[in-house]
Amino acid sequence: MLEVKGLVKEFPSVRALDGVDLDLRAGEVHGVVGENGAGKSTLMKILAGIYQADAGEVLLEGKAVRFRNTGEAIASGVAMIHQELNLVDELSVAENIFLGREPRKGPALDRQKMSVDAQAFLNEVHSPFGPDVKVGSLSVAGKQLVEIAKALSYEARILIMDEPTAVLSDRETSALFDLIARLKKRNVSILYISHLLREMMIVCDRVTVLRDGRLITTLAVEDTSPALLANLMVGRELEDYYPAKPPFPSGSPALSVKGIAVPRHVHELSFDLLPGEIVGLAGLVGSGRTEAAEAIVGLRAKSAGTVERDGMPIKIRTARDAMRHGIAYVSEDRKAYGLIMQMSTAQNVTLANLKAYANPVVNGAKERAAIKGWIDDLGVKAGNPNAQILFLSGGNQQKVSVAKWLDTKPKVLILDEPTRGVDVGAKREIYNLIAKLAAEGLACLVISSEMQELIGLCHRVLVVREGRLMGELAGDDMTEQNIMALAAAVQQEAA
Amino acid sequence: GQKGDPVSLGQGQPVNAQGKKPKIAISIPAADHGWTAGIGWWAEQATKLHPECDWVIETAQNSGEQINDLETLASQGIDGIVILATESAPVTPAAKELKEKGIFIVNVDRGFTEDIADIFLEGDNSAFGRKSAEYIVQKTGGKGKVLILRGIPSTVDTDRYEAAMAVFKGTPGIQVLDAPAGEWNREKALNVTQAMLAKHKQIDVIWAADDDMALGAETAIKEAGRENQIWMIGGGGMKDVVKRVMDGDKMFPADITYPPSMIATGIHLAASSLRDGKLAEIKKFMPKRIKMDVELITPANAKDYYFPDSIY
Amino acid sequence: MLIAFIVLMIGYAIWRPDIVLNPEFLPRLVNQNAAVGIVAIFMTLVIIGGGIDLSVGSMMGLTASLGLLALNKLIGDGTSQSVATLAAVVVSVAVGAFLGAVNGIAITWGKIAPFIVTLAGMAAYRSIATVLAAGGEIRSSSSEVFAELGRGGLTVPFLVLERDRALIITWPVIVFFLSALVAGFLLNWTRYGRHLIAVGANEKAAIYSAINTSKVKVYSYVLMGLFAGAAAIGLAGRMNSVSTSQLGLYYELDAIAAVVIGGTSMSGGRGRIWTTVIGVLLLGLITNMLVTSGLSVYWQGAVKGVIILLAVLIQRGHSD
Amino acid sequence: MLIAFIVLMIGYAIWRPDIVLNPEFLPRLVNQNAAVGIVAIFMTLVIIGGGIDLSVGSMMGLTASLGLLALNKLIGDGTSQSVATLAAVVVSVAVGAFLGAVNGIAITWGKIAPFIVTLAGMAAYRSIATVLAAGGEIRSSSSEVFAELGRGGLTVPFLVLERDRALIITWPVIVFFLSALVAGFLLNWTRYGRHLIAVGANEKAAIYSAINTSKVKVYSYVLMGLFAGAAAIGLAGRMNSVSTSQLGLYYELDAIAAVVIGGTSMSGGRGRIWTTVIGVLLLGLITNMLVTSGLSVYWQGAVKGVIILLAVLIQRGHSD
Ligand SMILES: Nc1ncnc2c1ncn2[C@@H]1O[C@H](COP(=O)(O)OP(=O)(O)OP(=O)(O)O)[C@@H](O)[C@H]1O
Ligand SMILES: Nc1ncnc2c1ncn2[C@@H]1O[C@H](COP(=O)(O)OP(=O)(O)OP(=O)(O)O)[C@@H](O)[C@H]1O
Ligand SMILES: [Mg+2]
Ligand SMILES: [Mg+2]
Repeated sequence: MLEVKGLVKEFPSVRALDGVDLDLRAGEVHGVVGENGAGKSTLMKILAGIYQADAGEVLLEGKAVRFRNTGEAIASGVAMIHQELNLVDELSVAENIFLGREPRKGPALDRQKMSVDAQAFLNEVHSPFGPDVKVGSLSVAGKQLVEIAKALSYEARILIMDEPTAVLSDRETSALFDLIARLKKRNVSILYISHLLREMMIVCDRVTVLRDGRLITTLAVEDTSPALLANLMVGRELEDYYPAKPPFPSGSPALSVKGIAVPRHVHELSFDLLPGEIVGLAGLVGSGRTEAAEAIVGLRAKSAGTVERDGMPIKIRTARDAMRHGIAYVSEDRKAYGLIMQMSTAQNVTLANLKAYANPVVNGAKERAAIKGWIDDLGVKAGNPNAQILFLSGGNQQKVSVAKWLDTKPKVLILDEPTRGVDVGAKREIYNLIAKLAAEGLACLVISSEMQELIGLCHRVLVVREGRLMGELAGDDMTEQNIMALAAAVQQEAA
Repeated sequence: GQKGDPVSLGQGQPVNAQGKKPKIAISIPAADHGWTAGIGWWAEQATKLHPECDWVIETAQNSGEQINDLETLASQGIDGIVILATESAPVTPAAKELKEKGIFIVNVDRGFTEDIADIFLEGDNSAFGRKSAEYIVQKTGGKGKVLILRGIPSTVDTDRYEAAMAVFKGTPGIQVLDAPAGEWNREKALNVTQAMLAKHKQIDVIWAADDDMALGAETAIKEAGRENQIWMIGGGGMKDVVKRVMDGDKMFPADITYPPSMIATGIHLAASSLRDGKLAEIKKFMPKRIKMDVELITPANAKDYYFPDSIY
Repeated sequence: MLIAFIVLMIGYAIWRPDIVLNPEFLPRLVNQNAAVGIVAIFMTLVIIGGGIDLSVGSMMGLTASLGLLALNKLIGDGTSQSVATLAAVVVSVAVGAFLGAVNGIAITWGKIAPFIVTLAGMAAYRSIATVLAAGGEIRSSSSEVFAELGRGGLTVPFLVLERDRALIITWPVIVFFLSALVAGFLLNWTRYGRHLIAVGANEKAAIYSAINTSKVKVYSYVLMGLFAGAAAIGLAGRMNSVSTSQLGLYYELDAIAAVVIGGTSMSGGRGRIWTTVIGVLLLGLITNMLVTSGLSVYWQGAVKGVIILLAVLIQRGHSD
Repeated sequence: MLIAFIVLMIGYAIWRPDIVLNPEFLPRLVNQNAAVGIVAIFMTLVIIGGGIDLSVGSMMGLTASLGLLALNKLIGDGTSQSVATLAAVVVSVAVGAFLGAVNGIAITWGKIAPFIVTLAGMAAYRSIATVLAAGGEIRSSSSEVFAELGRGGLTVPFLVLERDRALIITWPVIVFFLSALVAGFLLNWTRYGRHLIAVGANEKAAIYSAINTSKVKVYSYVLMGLFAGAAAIGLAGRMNSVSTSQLGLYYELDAIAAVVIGGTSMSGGRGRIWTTVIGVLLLGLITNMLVTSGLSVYWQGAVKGVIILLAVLIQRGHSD
């Protein structure tokens, strides 16, 4: 179907691809894994006509092809779901799906047809929203569903999925897997990238492992396991995935949230965070976890409720107030809120805590030292830390947005999807860091749609549904079934 | 000005048996340089002399805005209007429509392209250029290097420039070095003159299309330390320049009248024609066309043209 | 800006019913602002596409000059006034479209910032116009037909005004409304509109969606130039002449001001046509009020500034 | 733009060595463009912060007018010229900073688009200035000391020019360079600079990063006003008078043009100070070339447009 031979791609700072081979069979789901910055997205972007390879060739059904732009790729039946959302916020969902191919009646748009057709694709991805809402009003997760629907709408023979599930919770994910199964039946070939190795086992027929832009191997799923893949990616033995949980803390809460509410999103949410405690916040996408967090740190107006630090009621109107009280929030949407893409990697790391390095004059040496520290601790692959962070791979960007807040040395840390798009090795580094900081007394709230992560990392998990606290799970009760049951309001025959 | 506010001065209150208090509009170019500012100032002064009429003064950035003003002013019911056109031809059709509405029109300085004004106080930009040029020829004995400072491309500028050039061309001994634009602006004229002084080792005279630019040039010349080699003639009768002439300043031996006070004359004519409702009779002897002489100001007659409290 | 406009209008009507309630008032207001309105409407498209056109005012001076030269030449050769007038319109519009294309190509193909390209155009086009008339004005030699371009139009039946004149909806006004319809249709009901928004909002996404972004941009400048040419020849008709140094002067600024006051963001990707139309009329209304207010001209700028801010605030008070 | 500037400079020097190789040439060029240069430098900061200031030209007219009125008042009351001159400077600078704060607060606290706020300011400030002198001139009654603000400065030792005058680096030039240093330092070496870039690049992300975006923006407008006040009083000194209708007229446009030609993007978040300085000098050089070229004034605009585009292209040819 599709064959890649000795593909090479150079960027100013790095050689992203260094002679990669890959072959994709008809109707196959072919997984691609690798560390952040291994070259996965670059490879896919070449196949989709966004980048041109410096060397090597791509054969489509035996014929050599060289797409000069996405148009040509699409014309040859290759469509891509981008890791970084590429949608027009100002346009509706339907308009985004059909952008560039809008159905027409005479000279005018056929809005009717556009909505109807769009709805069909939205149904395929079990979208909760309709075709006529503005994309700008959707959450990251919602936008991701639109990206998928858009790629579907090209009805391509080869569909590239670059970390489609990174921003989805299990429910949307399983819907996506059903979809993939249906596509296979239609004999569509799929290139599937993900850092959630368990997914690979479920959806893929074969998996290709990249490391530092080189092909390591391609295996049939039967012959592999998450652990094996992880080791191949990193190139060494990874000992157990989650760190030992710090001793269960006691004492008075570092943060108490009392009945906060955000219109339409959060209702009467209350909980405590003890120093040294790691608490998970689980829920489906759209359950209002982000809104709750944003309300706590003053990024969203709350209609009710109070926040206490070390038992003292505090007023938080802006993120600055929160920071003054030692509360930090890592946004789930690194592109829109987390990072400043025009700035360099280095400048992003110190942006929130700049006072420490520039008061008012920048202390270059001190700043560089801190930046180097974080880049090493989190293993950020940044060829040149003074280059625009835009050019970092997705996962490496994510690491920076975490580092940026850890650098403020908070007492209370709220992480919203902290390991979204981060590779296994780096995830461990982040987990270890969180555990270490917790052991030193940091109170930590982790919002995640990856239940394994919550179970492996947290002392206890709070589950929210439609902005309401449905329950709390700790110890052995922390199971995917229990969390799902609370989050999705299904009858608890399991328990 | 404030006088014009028809509400504060209850419009149409009878001032005499003949009828109502006449309402007269004044449409002039916006004060975007010294001379036009002078126009505005003299207009204000003149309206103050004639409380027997209601006055509305409006200024326009360009001819498009001015024809809009004319329409709008007419729409509120006026008996007469004094117009100093930003540009002649473009304003003519709009003025014609006022005429058709039966509004009494006094046209000052720049004439319409059709004979529609009841009174035309004609300024003569060609004479401005010609007379100042002739003065240069006469004072230099017909030989010397002349630098020209133009305004902004427009009929006024072109008329003055071409009339002057005609004279210089007719005088073999006169060499026109350059004719850059000072844009009626003192700072621009200063910069341009500095460039010219660097380019030309010898300049005898500077012909400036108005006094503002002449003053800008003066600063440049003084900074270059060449005040003993160059003299100038501008025009417009700006008080600072007239004063210099009066004091026998070597750099300003003479000036050309083109006083913005001409608007006041127009306003006076309009008021006296309309105030007693005797327009018909007055028209019998009032000339349709009055040509304002453009005169040479010399130390001898300078005091007659010096208005210390004018802003221009 | 609709609410702000209405509020201002009502206030004005209460203050000066004699002026505002006159059936001629609104038509005149629209007529006076038709040319800048046409420019503002297509400026809206250019800005939505992430561009800007500073050259349009000078461009108008040039297109109208060439149109008028063509008119005079033809009449000189004994062509009928109507044909010559038609020719003048065609020339002005065609030259406008051409110059628009020049701008658009320099921006897309030459990869130079729109601001710089059109800044250069602003200087160049005006200069060429003044060259054509040696710094003066060009007078039309067709005082009847050509002048009708500015004055003439469609007569409103059965409505007789003082001095029993009929109320005329002038050609510029008609073109103004047509422009609004055309631009509104393009923006909201065609592929082109979607693509323009996409290009202005997120060019990368547009490219990934296989949209020919250059084409989309160039068209927006061509439309701008084309209709600017129409507006320009209308103005020339109204004045039955062209002052090369003044026709269209600062129209780009007035237009951009109207667009922004209409709520369209300078950063592209978002904007509406009808709010621009209101923006134009609002600014026109403010000017009109100031002229009839009899307020000292020196104070008018200050008052204008304040009213603009008030209008925006009034608007906000209601729009959200 | 450095390469483009140098290329143009060399070309000019070859063409007119008599003018360019004169030791006075460069100092004069800089002096003539010092005021607009100062404005352009702080306009760069405002634009990097995602804003724009259209009011600065009018603001200059107003600050200089008030400065001069203060001067004359004090001298009238028998204060010494030096003290009065100092007072004039202080007034102009203070008023500038104040008006800048007004702009900034209306934008941040009033939540009105910078374009609209400063457009209103443009109308209002100029108008108030003209009220002060009926649109005319305010003449300084200190012909010695005050005029030195424009002419005077530091003398370059051992260098004697024709007609044995000394070469003087004027105060405006000194302030121009100081501005470049201050702005460059702020932008590249302070927390404020980082925050300004962050705000301009992605305000939402800046807010999420606990940056006080309003404060950052207001400061940029205050700096703009403050230095505009300084530039304005320098100009007033150079003319030893203020033409209320002319001082600073269109400086905002010249400044923005220089900023953009210097390669700073209008969309904010990116920009450099030194390229703006070059942009200013480049435009000044072009004007100077045109004036000395002896080319008909009608043609100068066309040539200017072409040279600007060429300069940008030359630059691109080398910068990537
Ligand atoms: N446009 C670009 N310019 C410069 N360098 C780039 C660019 N795009 C990618 N790179 C570099 O190429 C390398 C591979 O990037 P790529 O995005 O392919 O990694 P990835 O495998 O997709 O990582 P992730 O799992 O985090 O998405 C990285 O080091 C990245 O910094
Ligand atoms: N910026 C926004 N503007 C408008 N609506 C939003 C925005 N962000 C999220 N929403 C909506 O609010 C609801 C909550 O979305 P959100 O994704 O933040 O919840 P969540 O529980 O945090 O899910 P996630 O797993 O993505 O964190 C969703 O319906 C989403 O569409
Ligand atoms: Mg990737
Ligand atoms: Mg969320």
